[in-house]
Amino acid sequence: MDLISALRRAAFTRPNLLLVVAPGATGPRLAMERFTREHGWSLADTAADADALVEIGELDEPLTAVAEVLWRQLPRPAVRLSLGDEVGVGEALARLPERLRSWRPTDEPSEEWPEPPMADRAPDRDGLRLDVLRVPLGPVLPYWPAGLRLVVDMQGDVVQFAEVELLGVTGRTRPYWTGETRSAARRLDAAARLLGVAGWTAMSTRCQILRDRLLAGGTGTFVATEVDRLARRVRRSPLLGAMLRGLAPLPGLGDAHERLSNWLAEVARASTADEAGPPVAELLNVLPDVVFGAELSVVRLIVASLDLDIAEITEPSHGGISHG
Amino acid sequence: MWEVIAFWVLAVLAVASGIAVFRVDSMARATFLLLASFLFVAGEMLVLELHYLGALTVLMMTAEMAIMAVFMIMFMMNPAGLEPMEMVHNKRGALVISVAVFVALTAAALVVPWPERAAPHPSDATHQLGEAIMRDKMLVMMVVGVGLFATMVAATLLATARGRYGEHAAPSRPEPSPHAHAHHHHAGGDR
Amino acid sequence: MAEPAPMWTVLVLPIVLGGLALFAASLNGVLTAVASGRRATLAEWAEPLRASARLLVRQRRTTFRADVVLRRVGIAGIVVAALLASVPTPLGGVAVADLPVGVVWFNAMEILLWALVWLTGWGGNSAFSLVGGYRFLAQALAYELPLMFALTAPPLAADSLRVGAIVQAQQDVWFALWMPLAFLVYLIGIVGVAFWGPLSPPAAADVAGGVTAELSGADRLVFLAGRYLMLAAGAAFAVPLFLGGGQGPLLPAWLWSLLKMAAVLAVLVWLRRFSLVRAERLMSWGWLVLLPVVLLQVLVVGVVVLLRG
Amino acid sequence: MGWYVPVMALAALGLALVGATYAIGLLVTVQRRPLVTPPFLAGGLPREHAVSRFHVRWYVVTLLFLAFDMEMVFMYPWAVVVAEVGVEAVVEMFTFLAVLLAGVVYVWREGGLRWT
Repeated sequence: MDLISALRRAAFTRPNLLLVVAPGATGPRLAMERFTREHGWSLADTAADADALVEIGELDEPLTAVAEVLWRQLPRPAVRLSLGDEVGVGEALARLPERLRSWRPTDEPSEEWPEPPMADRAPDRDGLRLDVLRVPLGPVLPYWPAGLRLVVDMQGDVVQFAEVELLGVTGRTRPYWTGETRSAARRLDAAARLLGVAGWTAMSTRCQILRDRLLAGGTGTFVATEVDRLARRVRRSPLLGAMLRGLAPLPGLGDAHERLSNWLAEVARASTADEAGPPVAELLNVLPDVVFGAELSVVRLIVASLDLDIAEITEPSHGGISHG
Repeated sequence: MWEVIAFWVLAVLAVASGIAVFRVDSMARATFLLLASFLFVAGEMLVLELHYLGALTVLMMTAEMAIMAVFMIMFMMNPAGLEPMEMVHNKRGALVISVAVFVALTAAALVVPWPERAAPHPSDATHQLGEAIMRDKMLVMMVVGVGLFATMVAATLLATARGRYGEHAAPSRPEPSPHAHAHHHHAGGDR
Repeated sequence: MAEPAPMWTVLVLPIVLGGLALFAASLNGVLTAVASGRRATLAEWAEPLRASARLLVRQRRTTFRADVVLRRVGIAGIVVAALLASVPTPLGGVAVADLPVGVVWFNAMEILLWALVWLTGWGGNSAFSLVGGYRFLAQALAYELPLMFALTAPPLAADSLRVGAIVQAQQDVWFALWMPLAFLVYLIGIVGVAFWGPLSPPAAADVAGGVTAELSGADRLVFLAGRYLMLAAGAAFAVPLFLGGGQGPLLPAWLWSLLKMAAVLAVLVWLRRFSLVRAERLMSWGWLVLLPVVLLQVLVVGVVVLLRG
Repeated sequence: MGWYVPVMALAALGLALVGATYAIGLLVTVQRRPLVTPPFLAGGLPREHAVSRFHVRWYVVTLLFLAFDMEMVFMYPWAVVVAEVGVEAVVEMFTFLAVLLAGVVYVWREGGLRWT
């Protein structure tokens, strides 16, 4: 029995976390990413691999519903916690392993879930009528913008229709990325996400580290030279080029590869334009058209390459925009 | 002794999983039961020391059944068998025909007076096979090569709608959200 | 012709292959730690053991109307396929069975993953894991033929499909030195078989872990172990095929084999530092670059064999 | 048959190891009853069962693969007799392969390797 309890103790020294992030709650998210990175914890890709559901920022009703669904999908033992601001993050997380260890099974009844029907069909690009899956991308996916849900219709892994839903925008939502330092950090955050989706995790982590240094008031020149090195490696990688070139070219913004290069170049030059590119509402408007006919992995790359900060949409009336 | 036991166990498993192909509702299960049947047959070949043919059967059949599963699931209704449905049409007729064929083939295999082996067991059957392909069966191989080329070209011609003219030859984008209503009635027209 | 080795080799194989797989997982953990700015402590090297304990302790999970049978066949099958693929791989001079068609046997066992990975993805009745399973097949269509042709190059030079004979044919010079393209394409193929590094889209984060999206507890542990075992089996088979097997000065042959296997495996693990390859690009590269390149290599080997003979 | 006795023993051992992992899991887990849940959909619930007709766009490549794959039937036996048969073996095989490669080029020109 001692062996078993030792095993259970060791099991939860490094929990995996699944995050539900409210738009604009970027401060606590960054604090949390930093904590997990420094302590060797991981962010889970899926509910099946998560020990804890972490709600970050103030969740409105739709986001709370999302958290409810996910909470019931986490295998046990599981812990749920919510983080309001960056101050208490380290403390709350440090208590997590102990909370997981002291978890005891309760006699909760088996969950009742509604049974969905079989898929229905829709016309296809090749002139056939084929089964369609309606799949929500977001709000809880790795490297996904907070508060965005892109509902797509897929035939196979090709997207045939997409519509945007926004979650978590309330009257109190404020954009986080304001001011010069944060604007620069924002570029690195976006680069980290795009590189993460592209599967270059080491480089993605590097961007996060530099982002956190910048925000912590790191000396500009050091970060700038580091970013410059990173930018050159990113630009020269043929594999990444093959992955990103030609994706979602937009007037004035270039394709996904150019956007990534530009973000990094801006930080390296330490000259981030405060108003970068078109407002997020405009990008969300074109998003369904841009992803039409794309394969799922391409859709993920396109979304990450647009650096969508939903918190910039401050009127909650936008909550239901959708496009055909 | 052990050879005989292994032979019979594999034989029974091969036939049993072959029958099971027709007893399941799910296309995925049916396809991979068929693969299981082929793998047991490959096992038979290995028991008979036909090393190359045995390994080759695994090699070919696995890839082919995986591809077959792709096609079965792409085109057949209800591929996971989640809704009860009848897989076989004209059940009685099919049963009679398949049993008759099975009996006929088995009878033929048992009744035909197979010739005694004249030559000694080859030390390396693979080597022998290579010699055959490269020497007196060369013509066969060349014909197969041209046949495969024809297959590639014909299959591509039949299967691609767009061809080299790219997007211009492709059917245009379907009307947005034609299924916003379709989602409510989930029994399709031809179910 | 050689006889099957004694039965104790059957017990040794899982230990050696398991050890290599654990080494791969540890190295992967340490690389992650270093990239995150942490130090490569002993705890980081032991991380896979702790992660395994975590998975064993956690509750298992099954999705609504999942095809549990098929999913379980897929998960368990990968472990078995990886072990069986290593049957002809010699450690020093001893393999579990130096089969007369050892190279074809390896090929037949690694191709089982076509079925097994897809079944794991299909069994979950989940959109993301389904997409992961299909991605594996799409990739396999691109790398499998080049891999098969790469596998024929060493037998062509050794006049035999038996792995023992292939090792012997490398007494003067390793095949990796004069058929480098076949070696390279073989390694790319193995990365594909184990859906690792640049070829890991079937289990990538962009689809919430793809085939692994619904796995937790022991299911997830067995699946991930199978993937590392397959990577290890591929790395190990490269040693008799291209790197002269157990040949080397001073050290005993089995130790040379082990060192070479670990070295190849380390290179494969290190490939995680590259970004992913999109399936569509891989399809073009596989058919228009890898395939002609490896065929050219086989032609060169064929000509050398003729000149030599 | 003698060759495959250790092979079968190894397969059995592999299955036993997998079984042992599950057994240990049962022993040490904090919750034996598996969780039954809808699939993970980024926080949403499924609108339909995922196991529907999955439309792959690379079906043309499967046909190409099947045709080319047949070639492997000849390739392995060929590899072991080249030294013996001589020049004609190499010439014949690579003529054969050239024909097949022409097929690949044709499929590529027809756009069969793209799917979006």
